This record gives sequence, C-alpha cells and structure tokens, in this order.
Amino acid sequence: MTDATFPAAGASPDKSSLLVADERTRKRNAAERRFRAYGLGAILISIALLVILMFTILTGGIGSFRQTYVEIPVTLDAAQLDKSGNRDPEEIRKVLTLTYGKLIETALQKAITDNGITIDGLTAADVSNMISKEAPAELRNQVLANPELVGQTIDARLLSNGRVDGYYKGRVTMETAARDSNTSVAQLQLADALKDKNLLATEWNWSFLTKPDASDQRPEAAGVGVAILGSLYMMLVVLVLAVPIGVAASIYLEEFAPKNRLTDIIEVNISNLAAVPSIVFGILGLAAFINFAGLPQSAPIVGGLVLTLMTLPTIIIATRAALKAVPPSIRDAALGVGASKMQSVFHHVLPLAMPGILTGTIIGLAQALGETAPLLLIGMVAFVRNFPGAPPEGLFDPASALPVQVYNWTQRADPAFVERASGAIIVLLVFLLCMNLLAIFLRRKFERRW
Amino acid sequence: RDQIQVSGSSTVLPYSTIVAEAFGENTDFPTPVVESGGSSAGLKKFCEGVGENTIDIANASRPIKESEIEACKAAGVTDIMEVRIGYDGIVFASDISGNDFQFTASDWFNALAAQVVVDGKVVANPYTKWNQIRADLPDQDILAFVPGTKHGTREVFEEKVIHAGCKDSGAEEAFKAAMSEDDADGACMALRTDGKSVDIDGDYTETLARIQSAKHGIGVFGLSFYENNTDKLKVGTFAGVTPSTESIASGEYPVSRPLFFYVKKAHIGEIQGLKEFVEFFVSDEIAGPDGPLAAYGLVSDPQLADVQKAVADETVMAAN
Amino acid sequence: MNDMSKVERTVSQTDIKISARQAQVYYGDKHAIKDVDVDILDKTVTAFIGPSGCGKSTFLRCLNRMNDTIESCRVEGKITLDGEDIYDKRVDPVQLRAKVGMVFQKPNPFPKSIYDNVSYGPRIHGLARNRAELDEIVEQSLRGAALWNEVKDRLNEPGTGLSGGQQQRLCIARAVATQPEVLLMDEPCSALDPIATSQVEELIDQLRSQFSVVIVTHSMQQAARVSQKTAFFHLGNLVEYNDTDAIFTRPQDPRTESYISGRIG
Amino acid sequence: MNDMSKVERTVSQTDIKISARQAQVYYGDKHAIKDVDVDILDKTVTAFIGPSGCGKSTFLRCLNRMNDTIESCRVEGKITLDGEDIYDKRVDPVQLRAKVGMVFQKPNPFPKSIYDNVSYGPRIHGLARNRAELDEIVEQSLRGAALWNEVKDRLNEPGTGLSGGQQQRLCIARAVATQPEVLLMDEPCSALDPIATSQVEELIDQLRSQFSVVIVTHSMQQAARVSQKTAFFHLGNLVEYNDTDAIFTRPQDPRTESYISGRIG
Amino acid sequence: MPVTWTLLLVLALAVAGYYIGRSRVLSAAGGDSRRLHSRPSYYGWNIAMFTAVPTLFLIAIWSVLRPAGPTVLAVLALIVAAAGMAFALSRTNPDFRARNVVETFVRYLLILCSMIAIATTAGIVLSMLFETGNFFKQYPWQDFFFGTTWSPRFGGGSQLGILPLVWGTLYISFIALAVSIPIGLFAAIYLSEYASPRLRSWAKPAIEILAGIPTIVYGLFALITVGPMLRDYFAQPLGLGNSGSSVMTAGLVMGIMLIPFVSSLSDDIINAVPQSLRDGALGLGSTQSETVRKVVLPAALPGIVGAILLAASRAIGETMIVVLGAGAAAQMGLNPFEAMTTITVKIVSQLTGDTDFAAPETLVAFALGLTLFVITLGLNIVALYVVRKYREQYE
Ligand SMILES: Nc1ncnc2c1ncn2[C@@H]1O[C@H](COP(=O)(O)OP(=O)(O)OP(=O)(O)O)[C@@H](O)[C@H]1O
Ligand SMILES: Nc1ncnc2c1ncn2[C@@H]1O[C@H](COP(=O)(O)OP(=O)(O)OP(=O)(O)O)[C@@H](O)[C@H]1O
Ligand SMILES: [Mg+2]
Ligand SMILES: [Mg+2]
Repeated sequence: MTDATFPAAGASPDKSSLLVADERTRKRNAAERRFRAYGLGAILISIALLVILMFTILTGGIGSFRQTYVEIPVTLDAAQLDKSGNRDPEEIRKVLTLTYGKLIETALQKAITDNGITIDGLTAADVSNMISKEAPAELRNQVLANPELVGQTIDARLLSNGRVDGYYKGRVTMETAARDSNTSVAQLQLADALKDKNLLATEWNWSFLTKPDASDQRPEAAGVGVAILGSLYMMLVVLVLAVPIGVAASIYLEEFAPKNRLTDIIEVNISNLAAVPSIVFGILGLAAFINFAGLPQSAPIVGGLVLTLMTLPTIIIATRAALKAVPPSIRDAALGVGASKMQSVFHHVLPLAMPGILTGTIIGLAQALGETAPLLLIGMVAFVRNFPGAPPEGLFDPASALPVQVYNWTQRADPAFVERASGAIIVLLVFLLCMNLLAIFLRRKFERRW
Repeated sequence: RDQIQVSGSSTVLPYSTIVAEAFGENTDFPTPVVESGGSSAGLKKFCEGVGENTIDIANASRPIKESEIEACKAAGVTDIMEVRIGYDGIVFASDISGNDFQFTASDWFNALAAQVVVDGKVVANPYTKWNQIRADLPDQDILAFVPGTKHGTREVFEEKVIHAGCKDSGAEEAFKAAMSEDDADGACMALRTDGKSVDIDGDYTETLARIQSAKHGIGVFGLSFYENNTDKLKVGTFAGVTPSTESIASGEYPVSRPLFFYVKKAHIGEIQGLKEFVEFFVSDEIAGPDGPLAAYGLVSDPQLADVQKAVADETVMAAN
Repeated sequence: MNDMSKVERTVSQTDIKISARQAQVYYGDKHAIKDVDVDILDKTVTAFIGPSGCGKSTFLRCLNRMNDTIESCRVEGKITLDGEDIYDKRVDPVQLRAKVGMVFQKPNPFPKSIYDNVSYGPRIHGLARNRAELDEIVEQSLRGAALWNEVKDRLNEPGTGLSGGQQQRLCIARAVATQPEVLLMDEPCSALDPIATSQVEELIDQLRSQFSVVIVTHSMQQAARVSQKTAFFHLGNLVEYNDTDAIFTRPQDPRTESYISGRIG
Repeated sequence: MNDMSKVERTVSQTDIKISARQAQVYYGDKHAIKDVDVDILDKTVTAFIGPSGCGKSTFLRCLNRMNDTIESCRVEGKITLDGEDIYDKRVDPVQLRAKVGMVFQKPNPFPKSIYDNVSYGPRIHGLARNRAELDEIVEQSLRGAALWNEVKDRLNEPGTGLSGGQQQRLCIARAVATQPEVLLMDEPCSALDPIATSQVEELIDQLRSQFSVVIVTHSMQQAARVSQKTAFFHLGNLVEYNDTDAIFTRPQDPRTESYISGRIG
Repeated sequence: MPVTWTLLLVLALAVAGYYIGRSRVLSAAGGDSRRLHSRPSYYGWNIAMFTAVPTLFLIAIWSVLRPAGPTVLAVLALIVAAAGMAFALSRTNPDFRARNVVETFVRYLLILCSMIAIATTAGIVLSMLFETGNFFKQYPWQDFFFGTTWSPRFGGGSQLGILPLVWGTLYISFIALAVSIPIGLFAAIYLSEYASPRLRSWAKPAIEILAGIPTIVYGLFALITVGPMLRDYFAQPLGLGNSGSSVMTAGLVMGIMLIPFVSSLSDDIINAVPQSLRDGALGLGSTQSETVRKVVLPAALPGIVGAILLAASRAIGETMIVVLGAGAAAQMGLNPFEAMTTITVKIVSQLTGDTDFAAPETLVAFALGLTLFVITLGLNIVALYVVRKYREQYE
C-alpha cells in the first residue's frame, strides 16, 4: 500500500486570501445567496399571501361581531297576549309571533311620534320592516320565560333589520337604498333619526357566537352557536380517533410490519386514500355509517367518523415520514440495553418523531375542520336551530358545522350573509388557532437535532 | 328522533328554512332540520327506506321522476305525498350600471346556441355582440352566465328559453331540414362552447360575483335572488314582461317552474309534528301571496287551496 | 485451528456462556462471517481482534441478535447462550438482549439527559425499587465508566452535548447499568485517553468477577492486558482462538503471527 | 508556559499557518476553551493531546469555524489563517473550510455511494476537469486512506454500509480528496487496526510535505510518531505547546508530565 | 345515559384492574420487583387491557347494531369485563410474561389500526361499485372512457366522456404543484436551515394557517381577485382569450393553499436529518446551499416525496377552488387561460344536482369516483417505485 502517492492533482495550492473570493467561490456564493433569497422569498410570498387573505377575511367579517339594535319601550298589551286574563302559560303560548310583531310595530310608531320624528315618504312598511323578523320571536320567548311581564311596558332591545344594520357598516348607502326593494331612503333616514335620539345603536354582538343559524330572511339574527358546537364535537371525535389510530397504524407499518408485498399494498393504499376526493368519503359515510350501521342523519358523530377516515391518510403519511427520519442508531441503542421493540418505539422513536406527527395532526385537523363536501351527503350541510345536547349523547343530535355555515351563507341571496360568512370564517380560524396552539407548543418542545 | 328531517333542492331550501324557523318559533315542536344537497341527493335519501334513520321530506325543484318512484317503491317507500309550494321565476339580469335589455326567446337562442341559422344556412354561431342579433339590442359583447348542467334551472332555461327561441326564430325548421329529427332536437338546445356562454356550477351568488368581475355579463337568476339584490342587478324584460311575483303568478311572464316537496305518509304519526309542519307550510299565512315566502320571492301557487286540501286529506300520489 | 478444539475440550461444559457453531452472516450476497465456531466462557474477558472490516462487529452483533435490525442481514448456524439456541423461534430477543448487553462502536447516546440515558435500562428492567436506588445505580455506573466526576454537576444536560470520549463512556455506563450477564463491547476505549482507558479496563476487570465480557479492540496491548481469551478474525474467518497469552506469545497461524507482529499501536 | 513563547519566537513569521490568540469558547455558560494561544506551523504535523473532554475537538472545530453550526457555541479571541482573521465578518466560512479540511471524530459518511462520498469535495470545488480525473482523485484518496483494496469492487455501494473503521477511512479519504491547505483530523485512527493506522500515518507524513496537519489523538505513541509539534490540553487550557520531542522527553508542566507518564495505550 | 355509565364503569374497572394486577404480582414476588418477569406495571396493563378492550369492542358493536336495550348491554358488558379480568388475573404470577402479552396485545391493536386503511379502501370501492355498475348498464363504457365531450343533459342523450375531465384534473393539479412545490420546498429549506429559531417559531405555524383557511375563501379569492387580474393583465394582452376563470387561476390559488402541505411536512423531515451529515458536508467546504441540495435533501427525499404526494392528492381532491377559479366547463385545451374543470368537481356537481338520481347523469359521479381512484392508484405506485429507487438511508 505504499504505492499511495498523494496528492494526485495540481501540487501548488495557490495561497489566495480568505478575504478575496476567487472566481469559483464568487459563483458559488452567488448561488448560495440566490438559494437563500429563494428561500426567504418563498417565506415572504407565503406570509404575504396569508396577510392578504387574512386582511380580506377580517375586513369582510369583522362587521358580524357588531350589530345594530333598536331600543324602545314595548308595551306587552295584556289584551292581545292574554285574552283570558288569567296569565295561564298554556294560554300565552298559543299567541303567535305575528301578534308580537304587531306590538313591536305599535311601539315603534309610538316611539317615532313621541320623539317627534318626521320623515318624508316614510311608509308603514318602512317602519315595520325596520325591525328584524327575529325580534318578535325573541320577545315571545322572553314573555314565555316570564309570564309576569304581560301587561307591563318593558325596555326591549330589538334587532334591527339587516339593511339598516348594513347601513351602519357601510354595506348599504343611500344610493343603493334608492334602488333596493328591501329598504328605502326614508327607512335609513328614520334609522338616523332614531340614532340621534339614542334609540338605535350598533353594539358588540355576542349573539353571533351564541345564536343558531337563522333563515334567509333574517341575516341579522344568524349566529354560529350550533356550528361551533357541531365543529367542536366533530373535532373531538377526530382527535380521539384519528390521531391515535393514525399514529398506531404508522407505527405498525413503519416499525413492525414485515417489508413485503402486503405492506407495499397498504402503503400505496394509504397514499391513495389521501387522493380520494373528500366527497367520496361522504358517499362512504352515508353507505357505511348511516345506511349500514344505522347512525342518525346530520349527527356530529357521523361527521366525526367521516372526517376521521378522511384525515387518517394525512396523519399516517406525516407520521411515517417522521418515523422514517429517526436515525436507526437510536433504535439500536434502546434495543442494546434490552428494551423491547415496543419500548424502543414508544420511549425513544416516537418522541423524536413527535414534531412530524404533530404537523400531520395540525394539517389533518385543519383540513377536517374546514371541509364541507363530505358533510353534504351525511346531512350536516343543514339548517339546524336546536342546540345539540352535551356529549356523548349530544354527538347523536343534529348539528351543523362552521364550514357548513360558511358554505350556506355564501349561497344565500341577502348580501348581509356575505359578512356573516366572513365572520364565521374568522370564528373558524380562531377555532383552528386554538387547536393548533397546543400542537405548536408541543412541537416546539419536542423539536431537537441530533 | 325529535325533529323532522328535510333534505333536497337548494332552490327550495330558503323557503323551507323560513317555514322551519317560523314553525319552530310558534309551536312546541323542535325546529325541523333542513339539509341542502340537491334534489337528486334529497330524493335518493328519501327513497332509501322508511324509518327513523331516513328523512321525512324531500324538497325538489322538479317533479319526482318515474324511475325514482320505482326506486322508492323497491325500498318500501310507497305512499308519497306530493306538495307543490309555488313557482320559482327565472330572470335575466345584468350589472346595475349596464344597458337595458328587452329579451325574447329567439334573442337568447341566437346568442347562445352552438349553431344558428344565418340566411337560411345552418352555421356555427357567429354572433359576438347582442346588436348583431337584433339591432335594437345594445351594442355589447355577448357573455352569459347560465346555470350549469347540474341545476334544475338549466333544464327550464333550455326548454322555455333556448328551445322556445329555436322554434320562434325558425331555426328548428332549418335544423330539421338539415339533419335528423333527434339531432335537430339536440341542436336546438346545444349551447356554444367558445366561452360566450359560461356554465355556473355554483350558486346565484357565484353568478353575481362573476357579473361584478365581468360587467358586461348577463346572468340567469332566480326571482327571489334578484329581489334581494335589486341594488346590484338590473333585470331584463322577457317577451316584453318585467318579472315579478305578480306577473309570474298571472302567467304573463313565461319562464318559471313549480317547486315541490315530497312527504312520506308512513312517517306521519311516527314523527312528531310532521303533519303539522306540512299544513303549516302550505297555510295561507305562510305560502299565500302575502306570506313571508312570497315576500322572499316565491310565486305563490294560484291553486294553493287545492294543495291545502290534498295535504289535509293526506292524499298520496297515484300509484302506477 | 487444531489447537482450538484442544482448548475447548479443557473447558468444562458448564463454564461455556456463549457458543457459536458454524455461524455464517450474510449482508445480502456478501458473506461477512464464515463458519465461525467459538465458545465464550463465563466470568472471562474475551477479546476479538483483527483488521478493520474483518467482521468483528458483525459477529459481536450476532451474539445478542442486534443483526435482526439490519434488513439485509442474515445469520445462519447455531449460537447458544447457556446452552439455549438464541435464534430459536421461542426465544424473546428482548430478554436475550437484557442478558447480553452491548456497547456500540459508534457512541449513540439517547437525545435525553445524561441521567435518563443511564437510568433507562434499570428503569425498564425494574432494577431499582425507588428513586434513591436508581440514583445509586446511575452514580455507580458512571463512576465505573470513569465519567462521574466530569458529569456529576450536569446530569440533566443532554447526553448528546458531551465530547466524543464522554459519549463513549456514557454508553458504557448505560450498558453496565442494566447489569447484563454478558457484556459485548465494541471498541469501548477507542476515543478515550490513557487514563480513562485504564479506568474502563479496571471496570472490565471488575465485571469479570460476575459476568462474561467480550471486547473488540484494535489495541493489542489492551487485549493482552484485559483479556483471558483472544479470538483473531480475518476476512470473516475466525483464524485463531486461544488463551490470550498463547495468542500473543505462540500464535499458531501465520496470519495471526503477521498481524500481531505488525503491531504498532 | 514560558517556554512556549520562546519556541514561538524561533519560528519565522511566514511559517505560521494558523495562529490563535486568547481564544475562548463557550457552550452556553460553560467555558470550554480558555485563553488559548497557539501557532500552528505550515508543513508540519501538530498533535493535540489531552484527557477526554478537555476541549481538543472544540478547539479543532474553531479552526475552521465548524463551531458556527452549534447554536449554543460562542467563540472569542482572534484566530488567523495566513495572517487573516478567520472570524472576520468578510471571511467566507465556506472558503475557509475549503482550505481547512476536517475529519470528524465520529465517522459521518453521507448516505451515498462510496464513490460519491469521496468525489463530493472535488466536485463542489471543481478539482477535476472530467470524469477520468475525478476517478483518479477518488482512487488516490482511497488508496491514501488505505481503503482502496477493500472497497474497489463496491464503489457504488452506500458508504453507510461499511464497518466502523472503514467509515473512518472513508471520511479521511473524503477530506483528503478536497486538497485542503490545512487538514484537521479528530482522532482519525481511533477505530483502525495497527496496519491501517500505520498506513494513515504514512499518509499524514506525505501530506506534511505540502500541508499543515493537525491531529487529535489519544495515543501518545501516535503523537510521538507522526507529529513535530504537540499541544497538551487540560480542562480547556492549553497547558503546554512545544516540539513533540521536547514534550515527551522534558515536559515543563507537571500536568503534562503526569499525563504522559500515566501513559498506557 | 346508561351507555355512558357502562362505559365509565368499565373504564373504572380497568383502572382498578391495573392496580389489582400490580399489587397482586408484587406481593406474590414478596415486594421485590426484580423477581418478576416484567415490570409490575405490565401486569397491571395486562389486566386493564383484558378488562377493557373486549368490552369496549362489545359496546362499539352494540351501539351500531342495537340488538337490545342499554340495560342488557350494561349487564353483558360487565360480565365480559369481569370475565376478562378474571382470566387475566388467573394468569398473573411472577413468571407470567406480562410484557410479552401486553406487547402482543398492543401489536394486534396496531395491526387493527392499520387495517382501518384497508377497510376504508374496501368501503369506498364497495360503496361506489354498485352504482358504477348501474351506470355502465345505462351508458356504454367506451363512450365514458374514450369520449372527448362532457355534456350532461337532463332529458337524456348526455355525452359523458371522461377525457376532458382527466385532462383538466391533470392540468390544474400540475399548475398547483408547480406553484406549491418550489415555494413550499424553499420555505421548508429556509425555515429549517437558515431561519433563526424565532422566525421559525412563528413563520411555520403562520404558513400552516394557509392550510386551514376554508377553501371557499380561496375560491372567492380566485373568482374576485386573481381571475380578473390574470384576465386583464395576461390573457387579454397575450391574446389568450378573455375568460375570467381559468386553469391558471385555479392552479395558482390552489398552489397557495398547498404550500403548507409541502413546507411544513418537509421542514420536519429536513430538520430530522442528523446534524453530523451537515457537518460532514460543511467541513468539506461546501456552501450551505450545496449541503442542502446534495446531502440533506437526498437524505430527506422519501419524506419530501410523501409531502408532495399529499399536496398532489389535495389538488386532485379539491372542489371549491376549481369551481370558482376554473369554472365548470369541461374541455380539453392547452391554453392555460381557458376555463376547464376537474373530475372531482363533476363528482360533486352531479351528486348534488337536480338530476334524476337513477339516471346516468347522476350515477356517472360514482363511475368518475372509481376511475379517479384507479388513476391515483397508478400514480401512487409509480411514486412508490421512484422513492424506492432513490432512497438514501442515513446511518
Ligand atoms: N455541544 C456541546 N454542548 C455543551 N457542551 C459541550 C458540547 N460539546 C462539547 N461540550 C463539552 O465541552 C467540553 C470539551 O468537549 P470536547 O468535545 O472539545 O472534548 P475533547 O477534548 O474532544 O474530548 P474527547 O477526547 O472525549 O473527544 C466537554 O466537557 C464537553 O462535555
Ligand atoms: N450493513 C452492512 N451492509 C453491508 N455490508 C456491511 C454492513 N455492515 C458491515 N458490512 C461489511 O461487512 C464486513 C464486516 O464488517 P464489520 O463491521 O463486522 O467489521 P469490523 O471487523 O467491525 O471492522 P471495524 O474494525 O472497522 O469496525 C465489512 O466488509 C463491511 O463492509
Ligand atoms: Mg466494527
Ligand atoms: Mg473530541
């Protein structure tokens, strides 16, 4: 081996200065800078796009967290609400919202005259339209909850109609109102007059978060309460099922399964499942969970199961990649001190793979949270007014979901729903952030290089 | 299960939700759950069988088909009540700042058909501007947003506008002369694919958004959608008639279609409040010309009384 | 190799801890270990020597079935521990590895704290009844591996932040802490300075009173100092196996002779 | 340490390749290298010796700024290469590392073929004009690292499938192939048998004719054999730096003395 | 409520079983855990598992099939739990190989979990096969697979050729990937190799939000902002038509959505490549970008390919962005500024439309679904093969 003569090539390494880069180094450094710039550019592009999207969402939706109310005294005329006069709740229950609507109309008329407001061209329809159709229902519920109120005059806080509300949010202007068959310039002038008298105000709107959906005629009353619960329930199911099952499946495939045809088939299968359009999972859910297993329609449990199946491939793919990336020497080290394969995986490999698993979880859950298509077929893209019960039974009650609410509202005719939809998107993103925060925190904890 | 379950057409959905909401408010029954997902999916679910796990009512923007009744029967869904709730008008509207249009069926045919007749010859549609079709139409590029082939509205549009225009303009004759009967029929309804006629698979909100980003576009809308957006849209007349609930109810404005829902009779009595809900739906206060549905744009059924009677009697569809 | 069988016969059957017969190892097509017959005695230090790449590590890894983890690796022949075939289907490799501990050639501490590195084995094997006992085991093991003084103030820092030689000693401590019956050490002192080396050798000597130790080393001196038996491998063959004295003073095989005489380190 | 300055003065300024002044290294709070002053000469082999954990690798990694990659690590003081401060902002660490090559303590072959491992450096530095030249460099480097015969038939197999010692030689070949001006070798022979060791030492000797070589070793003998200068580190301090002969025959510092006299390996 | 109670009761039993098992075996070993075959907790787990798992399965199956009331279930569940517990207890003694039993048990659970993927596939195929069969009874398969026109009609006489949809799917996905792969990969590289921990700690989650924004937002973004912009600044000046919706619009916007799929997953994988490899390359004088390109990326390749496949999968499965961005017109063309559509969109629209549910126009959705399934299966097999070929295993 003494034949090793070294070095072979050019004997005189030119003593170039470190401070002066030679031609080749300059080129390489330029390449390096370009590479780095691409990277930074990629991040900046992503962040910029995020900012743009967030900006559109926020500007479009922040309005739904404020709502315009008319606050006037309403006389709950006993003659109309309790004809028999004995305050029997059963009797009062028979009075329909129509009657309450009339009471409100009278009250508003009275408020107008009492405050000496006069507006040219104001029609009776303008006045009665001023108040949301939801207001009588709310008033009725108030009375049913407390029959003592009958006969009294109460200070009612009444939702104003969506156009008036839109007027104070810039969505409706005098010009558009002139063309709009659902409002009129006179109505908006009335609103302004009421506002001057402090009878009308735009306030923080809790009911957007707590109230259920409302029909197309009452955009001002629509809320995401049921949807939040439905999404929450579904995410619970997904979290409880998809993450453990996904991780377990990945562990088996990556660490235990013999490497053969069968595992290849499973592997291809899983990546293929990721490519299955989400609506197909809806078809499966309808066939398997509703028609075959007999679970109820529109129930978060079914939604959760379908979303679980849909997220599994994402979690499995991410987890497997993360497990693969753990160096084998770690496994050897554990086995070498007499740990079982299972112990080496659970004690050492899994913690190291955790960041990847959590990323998969974040992305999988984000996808599950925002998905509408699979819910279409299992009846969750629905109009649901009643809140589901507490889990676990509540999982079987009808509920809607946040993306469903967004989807529905963007399809409605009344433009006020566009704002609601953006509001629901904000809620959805906040929801997502809350979910992710924990995962992100954990991920940072587990992140390390070796 | 406590609540009524309704599924089906997204055209019927708004009316259905308005009624469901009012029903929930004014009765002791829970608010019915109303799904959207299309007439097809709704009827399919409807025909899945009888029992707690199946829906009670299917909304449809078209009458149920023979084949669907068969499928229903095969799954044990036999006694089906058909309830017609009113009519949906179809209107043509453009951006509020645009030109005024007075359409006729032949204008639409000539603007959108794949093949038209020029000087007695069948040619691929050469028109690019409306005023090339008829001189008193505005000088504006042709661009129409028509419902995609998934929508029931498309069927009505093809039949009552394009096909009618085919006939009116005399193109049908020319087609029949130039090709076989079947082909002529097809040619009468085939729309051009050069981008002047754009299919919309989404909803009217999408059509509206497209008009706003292409101001010279003309969209096909439902009447109720237009009525909620009169500040953004300018409606065109059709055959000289301006669309409105009145002009449609009177039959002056021709482009409309009936809306239905179907009820499983077997569920009446089993599901609480089902009968009450159906009766509530077609009652005068709700579905009548002064009710909230009409206010929202539904053309009230002139024969509402017949419908109410059929519901009260629980009349099922004739089995055949 | 004739001499080998003689040696074997002088060893009473009960003293044999591990025995290999016709052991073959393949990496895919590559035949890395060929027909190795060897008996490793209880309470004895056995040294494996031989040029780099001759198969020492490979053979060592056979003895506690660590080769199972290399996919392309295939082991044939019969290897027994206390008379039981360790490649038998019924044998639980986990139990086997608990009995036959291992220090790897490349130090591979867990990315955990130093304390956790050492206490991991005792924990999973339940060697300590309580925290105090565990602390005791950790300290003893680290002391044994001559690392205690350097790390006693930083037991909670990650084991991966240690210097090369410290990591190596950490791995020794980790293996010792599990109290195996046989300890396989693949070049345990390669990154250690003379003083640390002598301390580890002292440890090995202590361990010998209870266990059997197999050590791979490139240092002839080390083999001579710590081992009672030496096996010389060459190109996958076990060329010679004998008492260490005999190997170094009267090697039987010319290959052994030339390897030993080329001694430098 | 007084002696040190004398030695320094005898060296003409141009001969100094690397010089460190008041070099300090911290890992977080830990002060790992304290006030090290040293001049490494051109065309000379310098050995760093000292107990495990004393800071040899740490200091070595300062010389080509490999410590930049460790987040918690902070270097202070002045280190120059050919009189230029390598921690200067204008210095491109890439160019620096091309000039100051490194063999790491733990062999870290790329998960690529053996050929690709060795040809990696020449490729990125454009040392070969064509494939034939590249082949030539790869062969020469592998021969120099005494690995050629063992791998010449499997150049396309992954470098990670080699034995520990083979990997170490592969890493040496890889570093040599880039033809640096200074070669830093962190225990390059720790996993090598005596014959391979002597071949690598021969290589180092050859390299000395053109380059400067710094070698960390635990083997006093090796230091004595290959180096002309020796630096003894202890607990982060450079205790003594002198001609190798002088260090081994007349150590000035009692710590050096006791370390050397405790020699075993 | 009773089912909940049963559930809680069983879990309580399992917990109790855990402690009973532990203390039993410990006392049998005279308090010295070293005389046990396994760690005491394994004995506990053994009992807990035998108590809970079979019972949980029972409850799960029961709640689906509901053969009788919840009281019967409660009784049955308790019997099963008690039996499981008794069985496990009877085997508990210091020589019992509890760890092996527990691990075997867990192993079977793991296998079961991975079988869910298979079951899902089977379920999907089965739930579509029947209707697909119905479709092909009414519509010739040659026309479906080789037809170049897609124009469903209500009145029958539809032409349902899949080719324009396949083309649209591939074209849009290609553009989406052409956007997301470079951006995502560069972002991942920058985050894991260059970015400071602070930047990384907020930028990565921020980018992940892109994956969580509901697709309808992207759809509207495409429809209202991107579409008109591309039309006015590219398509019209270049004479490539004046369609507001185009393949390009949908592709670009979908690409944005897919960035985090590529970036976040790749970032984790790149981060997991051992530092020693980077050191090796840097020590040879390579620049950081050379290190990344030549050493780190190849080592992380399998994971990155997985991430890209996931992104591609999402691209293929996306509906909203395509509907609003690319339109609903099925056509084959090369002009990226023309409207096209994808298989998935048509699956959704045909399923949620107003057509007769037994007619080919609706049933075609199932045939489309199954065909897409087969197509992606083919692509995945190719991908697996490619990864196998180029995989570099470190250490
Ligand atoms: N990444 C790190 N983080 C924290 N401390 C470290 C790190 N690397 C090394 N150290 C500590 O710095 C000191 C010097 O380490 P170094 O690796 O330089 O020692 P060495 O002389 O090379 O030892 P050996 O001969 O064992 O390789 C040791 O105490 C070590 O524990
Ligand atoms: N995973 C593997 N795949 C393929 N070949 C391997 C693998 N591991 C080792 N080999 C080959 O098997 C032979 C024996 O390797 P082994 O690691 O047992 O050598 P060794 O005697 O321990 O050498 P060293 O002293 O250098 O560590 C070598 O030629 C090596 O290249
Ligand atoms: Mg070895
Ligand atoms: Mg070191």
